[in-house]
Amino acid sequence: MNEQLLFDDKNKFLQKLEELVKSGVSPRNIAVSTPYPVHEVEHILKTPPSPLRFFTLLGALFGLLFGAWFTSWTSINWPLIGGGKPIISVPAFVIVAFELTVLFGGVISFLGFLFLTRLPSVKSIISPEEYGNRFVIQIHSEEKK
Amino acid sequence: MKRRIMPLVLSAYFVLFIIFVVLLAYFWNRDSKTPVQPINFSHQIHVSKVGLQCTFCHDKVDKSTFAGIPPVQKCMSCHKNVKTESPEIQKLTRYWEEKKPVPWKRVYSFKIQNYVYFSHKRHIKAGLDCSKCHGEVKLMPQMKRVRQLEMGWCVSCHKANMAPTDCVTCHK
Amino acid sequence: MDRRDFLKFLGISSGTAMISSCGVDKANEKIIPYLIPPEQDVYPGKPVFYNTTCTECPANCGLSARVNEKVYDEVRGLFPTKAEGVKGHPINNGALCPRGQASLFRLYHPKRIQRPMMRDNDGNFRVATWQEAYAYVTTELQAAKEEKKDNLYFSGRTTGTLAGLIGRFCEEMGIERLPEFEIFSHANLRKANEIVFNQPEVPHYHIKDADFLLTIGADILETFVSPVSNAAQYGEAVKNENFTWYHLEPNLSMTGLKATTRLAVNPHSEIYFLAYLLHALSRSDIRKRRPSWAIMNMVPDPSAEEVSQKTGISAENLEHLVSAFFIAKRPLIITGGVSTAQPGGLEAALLTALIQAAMGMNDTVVDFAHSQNYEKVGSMLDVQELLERLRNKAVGVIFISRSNPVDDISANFNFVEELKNARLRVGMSDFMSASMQECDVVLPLSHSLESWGDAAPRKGIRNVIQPAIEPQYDTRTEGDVLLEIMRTASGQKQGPDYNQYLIEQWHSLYGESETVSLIENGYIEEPVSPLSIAVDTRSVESYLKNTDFSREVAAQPVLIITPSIRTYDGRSKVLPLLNEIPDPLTTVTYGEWVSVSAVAAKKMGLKDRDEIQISVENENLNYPVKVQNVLPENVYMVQRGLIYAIKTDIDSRSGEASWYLDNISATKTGAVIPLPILSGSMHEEGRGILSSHESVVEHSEHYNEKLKEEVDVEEERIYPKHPHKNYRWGMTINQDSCINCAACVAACYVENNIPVVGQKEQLQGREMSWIRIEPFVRDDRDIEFTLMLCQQCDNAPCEPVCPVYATYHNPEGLNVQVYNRCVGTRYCSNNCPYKVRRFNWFDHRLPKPWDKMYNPALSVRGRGIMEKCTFCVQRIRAAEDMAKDEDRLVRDGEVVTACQETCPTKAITFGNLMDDSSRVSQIARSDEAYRVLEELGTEPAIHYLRKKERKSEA
Amino acid sequence: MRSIDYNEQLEHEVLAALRKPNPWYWVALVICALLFGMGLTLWIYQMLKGMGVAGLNNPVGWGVYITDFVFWVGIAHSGTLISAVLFLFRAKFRNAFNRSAEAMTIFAVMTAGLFPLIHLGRSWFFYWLFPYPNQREIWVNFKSPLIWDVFSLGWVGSLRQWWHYNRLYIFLAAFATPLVISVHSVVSWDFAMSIIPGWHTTIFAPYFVAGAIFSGTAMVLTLVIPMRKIFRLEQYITLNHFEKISQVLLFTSLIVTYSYIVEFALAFYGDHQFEAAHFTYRLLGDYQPFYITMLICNSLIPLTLFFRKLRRSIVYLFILSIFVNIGMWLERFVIIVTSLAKDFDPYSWGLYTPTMVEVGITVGSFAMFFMFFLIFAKVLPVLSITELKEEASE
Repeated sequence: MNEQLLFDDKNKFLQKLEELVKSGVSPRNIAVSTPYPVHEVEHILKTPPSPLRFFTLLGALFGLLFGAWFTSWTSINWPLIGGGKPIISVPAFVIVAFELTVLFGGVISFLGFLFLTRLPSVKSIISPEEYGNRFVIQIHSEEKK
Repeated sequence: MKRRIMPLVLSAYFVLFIIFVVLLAYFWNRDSKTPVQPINFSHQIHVSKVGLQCTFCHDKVDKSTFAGIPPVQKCMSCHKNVKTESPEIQKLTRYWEEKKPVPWKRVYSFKIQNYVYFSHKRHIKAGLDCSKCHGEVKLMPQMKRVRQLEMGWCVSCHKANMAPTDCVTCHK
Repeated sequence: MDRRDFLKFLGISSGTAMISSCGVDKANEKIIPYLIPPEQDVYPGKPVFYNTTCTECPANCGLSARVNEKVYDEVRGLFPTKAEGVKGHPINNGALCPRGQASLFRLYHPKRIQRPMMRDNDGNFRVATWQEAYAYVTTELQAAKEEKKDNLYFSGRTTGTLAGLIGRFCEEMGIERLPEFEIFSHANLRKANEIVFNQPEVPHYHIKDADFLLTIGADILETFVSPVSNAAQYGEAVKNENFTWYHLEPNLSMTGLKATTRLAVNPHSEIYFLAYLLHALSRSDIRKRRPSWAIMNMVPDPSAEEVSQKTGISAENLEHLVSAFFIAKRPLIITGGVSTAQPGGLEAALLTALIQAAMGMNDTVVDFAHSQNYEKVGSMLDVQELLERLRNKAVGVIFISRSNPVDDISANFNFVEELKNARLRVGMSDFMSASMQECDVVLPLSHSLESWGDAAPRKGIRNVIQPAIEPQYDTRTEGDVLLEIMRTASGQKQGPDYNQYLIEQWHSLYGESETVSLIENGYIEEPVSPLSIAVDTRSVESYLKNTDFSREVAAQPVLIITPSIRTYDGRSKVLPLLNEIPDPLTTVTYGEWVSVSAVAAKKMGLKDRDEIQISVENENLNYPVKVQNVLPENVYMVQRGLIYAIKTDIDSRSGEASWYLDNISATKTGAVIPLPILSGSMHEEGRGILSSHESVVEHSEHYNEKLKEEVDVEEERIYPKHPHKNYRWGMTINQDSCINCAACVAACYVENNIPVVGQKEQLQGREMSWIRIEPFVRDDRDIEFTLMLCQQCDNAPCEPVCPVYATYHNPEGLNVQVYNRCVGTRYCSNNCPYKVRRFNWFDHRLPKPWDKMYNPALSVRGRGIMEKCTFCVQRIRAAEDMAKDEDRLVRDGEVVTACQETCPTKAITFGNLMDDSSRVSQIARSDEAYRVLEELGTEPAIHYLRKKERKSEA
Repeated sequence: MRSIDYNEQLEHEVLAALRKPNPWYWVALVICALLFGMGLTLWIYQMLKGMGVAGLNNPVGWGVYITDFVFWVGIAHSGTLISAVLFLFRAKFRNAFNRSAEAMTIFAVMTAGLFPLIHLGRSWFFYWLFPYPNQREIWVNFKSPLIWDVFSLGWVGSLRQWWHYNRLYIFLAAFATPLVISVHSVVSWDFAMSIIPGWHTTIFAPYFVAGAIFSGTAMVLTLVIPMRKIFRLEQYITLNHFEKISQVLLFTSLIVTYSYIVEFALAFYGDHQFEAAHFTYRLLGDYQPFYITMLICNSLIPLTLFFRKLRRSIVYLFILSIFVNIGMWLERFVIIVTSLAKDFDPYSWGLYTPTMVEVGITVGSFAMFFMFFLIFAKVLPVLSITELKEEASE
């Protein structure tokens, strides 16, 4: 059985949610949609921390390494002396590496976010469920394999 | 209606951009690989049939930065009596009699000619064969360009043969 | 007859024959072959050199034209692309002055007269054929004769075969040959020498043999008689440790600033000093021959006090000078230029001659045997006589050849008006000058680089003039013109042309073999009969009888019209390059100006570019001001040739044109006139650029220590020194022998295809010169110059900031600029502490036909590209190419940069700093060596040699 | 407690801004478009004729264009900071400005990005500045600060994805702060890395970052105040918000003033004749008027914000923000031009006066910025609705 509960008031919504969780409905089967982010929900449903940060970390690491390698490689590829500095002059390259760290960190976390939330999903565009400014709780029945 | 402003602007922008790129691609480097020469001179005949050496006509190739084009007199030295009946040779003799140099069309040239200084001499002295750059000329009835003479191509060869890759080697 | 036939005629098939083999012009879509192959094995990348003669001024230096082969307008041809000096030439020994360097701009000048022209009835020029021109002139000559009018031949200074031919021409045609016209006729000098020695000549001064030099007014390093020769000798002389040079002048010249001691004298007061000196010498026992008592009695004997009061030279300076003169072994005194072109000029020259005689200089350093061939040159007296005859309508046909009297003769003689009284005016010139505009028939002459001929710059030297390019237009040599006219007159069809005439002359003079060497070397030295020079006491006495020395010192302030190192007497003003290059002393480029002393400027509240009005009697002249430090307060200076409007008088005794306007008054008008002054500040402000600066002294010593112990150097660095392969190219500039003549600047422009941008751009501060001369005032009593060009720093600040590697440091220590990679961020220029990088703000191609001059060995930069001194990388590459053929390294002295090659005093040395035996590295290690802005740690490859301390009295 | 009707009303009014077409809006848009077009034409003219049409010359190789560049980058980063930093500090009032600030960021970056191209002598080869694989096998010089710029601008563009979702927002905000600081540091190194007196100094990075926030905040005010009026958003952008912003303005102004003092202190305390000579010149030399005006705009006028009354006066803030914008533009101009005009070798000293071309292109760049902003105002909600709801709910 599928159940859908609509609330106009945030607190009522939160109370109900807590009850549900206490009553043993596994958070996995509860879907909520709110007009704006309600951080309490996370505590109630004890959703595990988003894996997004790992994307960020990976991106950052990749950016760092790529920056270090790319700058050095291109410089060695055709060594040209400038201003008496060595071909691989670390201080300058550190800056580029840092910039790439941030760049890839940012971009990849965004991609990761799209990946995790399955955005942009065609469905959500074609038939957007419209709840306006209301708080919704959906409870899915246990489907068993 | 207002919501359409952005899409309209953007699409218009992209259409223009694409047109621009297409035009660019179309007009980019249109110089033909095989220019039509004032006289239909055949390297094939002169090299393969007659068996002349490249240096017989291009005699400065190992002395000068430029291989050099033979003076009309050199052509005439043979063609005064060789194949005089052929219309092409008659063209040549006309140039000779009118004391006009033959306006040969250039086949090989650098994209940014003004800035590249290539020396035939050095490459010949380094033991390079003409065909390395100019292809199998002896098989060409009509001279055609086989290389685009792009910097990357020069450089790859220079690197392979430990030739200098210092910029002033070619750019002055 | 073209060059090859000419040489065949002489039986020369080798040597300097010019036709080169086929080559390919890169910038052309077609490949134009030759019709006929050359017999000569010359090919692209290997230019030919022809030794000929520079005709830009009367000095006639040996000029070696570099001819490159290229296709121009679809025609394969050979084009002179650079002028160098003839190596080992007795006059200029491989050097040239800026005017000589720029002479190619005359050869290719768009305003060259391209075909004969005659006035039609309504007074406009129309193109004519040579034949009708000849016919017309001959009939006119005849008609004039019948009218009992005299036909006159009025030319500039002419020497060698042509002089003889003109003589013959005038004889046969019954034409009177007037004394030759030069505005710098040295009339007083020659007159004085005539009186004293019976030698109406300008002697040849052996400056290099002198150990004490005293010059009075003579700007020997700029324009005086044979400047390059003087400069070259000076370069020799300064090598001598105890060479001392006093220079006395009423104005301020670069020559004066080079002297060991420069003493400013009041205008017209030189004679007091000279008289004093003469007596001092004759009293002492060091003089060789005492002048006759009679003479000495007639020369006033002023006291030291009187002299220093009149001249403004302090007593002790006078003392020093005289004593220095006394201890000198081979003293030399030269009076000329501004000091002879004054009311007392003749006396000054005379006293000088007496001093020379007294010191026995005529046997050693003052050489009349090799005098400068001025005997046929007249003076303004002759011009006056000519004017008289014109006024009396006594002149029929007048030939005006190779001179520009209309501009040169000061306006108050109104030459232009009088000239109209002649029946016919025939002009001969290569250029449409003001004088040619006044003529009825204009016969275009070939430029000296287009024609055969010869010249005798001074006795004992014969220069060849030989073509480096076929005549570009329908022009003739003057010799051919004269021969043709004679032929037309005598009605004969055939006859020898000038070339054959020349050959006969040479063969008769030198014989076949000598003639060949004349053409190949560009000159021969003929033996001259030694002269025994003695004072002609009688003529001196008779002259002195009716002279009074009590001449008043000029009523100040005075305006002095000096010659210009850039335009000589104005004849080189038409060459754009010489306008583009700043006048070294003022750094003014385009336009006219008056130099006003800093003191006077302060009093009048004048700044640079303010307009002042200079009033003489009823004349008013308005010009912008250039404030000039060190210049005496009451002296104003303008340059002849820039300003023709000024009316000056002449010396009625000798006919010397005066360079002075006495008793002028100057007032500020309040207007400001845009005048391109390139120097941002004349004050060095203790920045360690001048050699005299303490920090420099200290730095240079510091630097030498570093060189001695390379270890310390390593310790001082963050990064290790980067390696060089085989070469590290470097340069030394000897500031002691550098005379700031700007020849290097001109040479650099021509060699490196540097754009000439014009006045508008220069007003914007966008000059393009790769090498420049920076004048800096030193505690207001002296001006020091320094040469600034790309320092090719080892740690170049310009390199790391380029985002695209368009500039980088190559293994040979060159700071390379890759033009086609440059995107034009201009960051490198911002970051260059020497500000020697130049940005192409626009496309500045030389207009046709000047672009024939482009050096094919390197590129012509387009807009948006940064450029700078490359140490003439094209020359370096050529030398390395040659060395590679012989499988060896480049030898020391094989690479010669353009600036180095043309330097008259050999102040510049170039070579490989890695090779300890090379001259450059030895000089760089000397104790005088220092590097500009050393403390920035840029490690420049250019080492300056500190200038020896010199005293100067403002 | 507030309820849905509040939310609906809010949605209605905010979105209203998107619906109503106002004739004045169109006039403004057209004018901007025309000026923008003029700017473009001038740029093309400059490319065809040569850099010479600008007033630049031999000592002064950089002028108005680079000034504009730094100016716009500054604004861009301040926009980012406002949305990012304030988020990290959970500063609620930020929401009001968020959208404008972010839009500003993007448009400013677009404008700024143009100037490095405009000032190139050979703009058509701009792509050589990017490290793309090419047949020449020549890469870019990573030692050059200009290349660092290329990258830093790279990411600012990628920031635009932020304003989609809160969860991600916190991550990116965490990045954004150091990022923005470093970006502007990098821009400042364009100068600090050189050896020219007046540029070669270690304080530039913080100095420029502060300057960026300062000018950016000012620009926010310049934009938001009229917007608030036009779209009648008084209810959502309250005086408290403005007061807070003006406090930021005051604070950064003090920092900037401090750096002005430090510059001189360094020059005269450190025994370096070139540095000392330069700062004497900056204060007393040919460009004195600019420098004085700059001091007045950036250091004196903002001091008035110590008065609460003025902090809460919309009109005053608007005028002040204009002054600050001018002042900050002049600051960059003075730093760039005076340093170049008189450097080491007195012979090559020279002055620089901008030409009409430069002025025109600068005007064009402003026009472009405002044009995009106007379009934005019509096409997207000016305020972040979700964030306002969130804020309102607490």
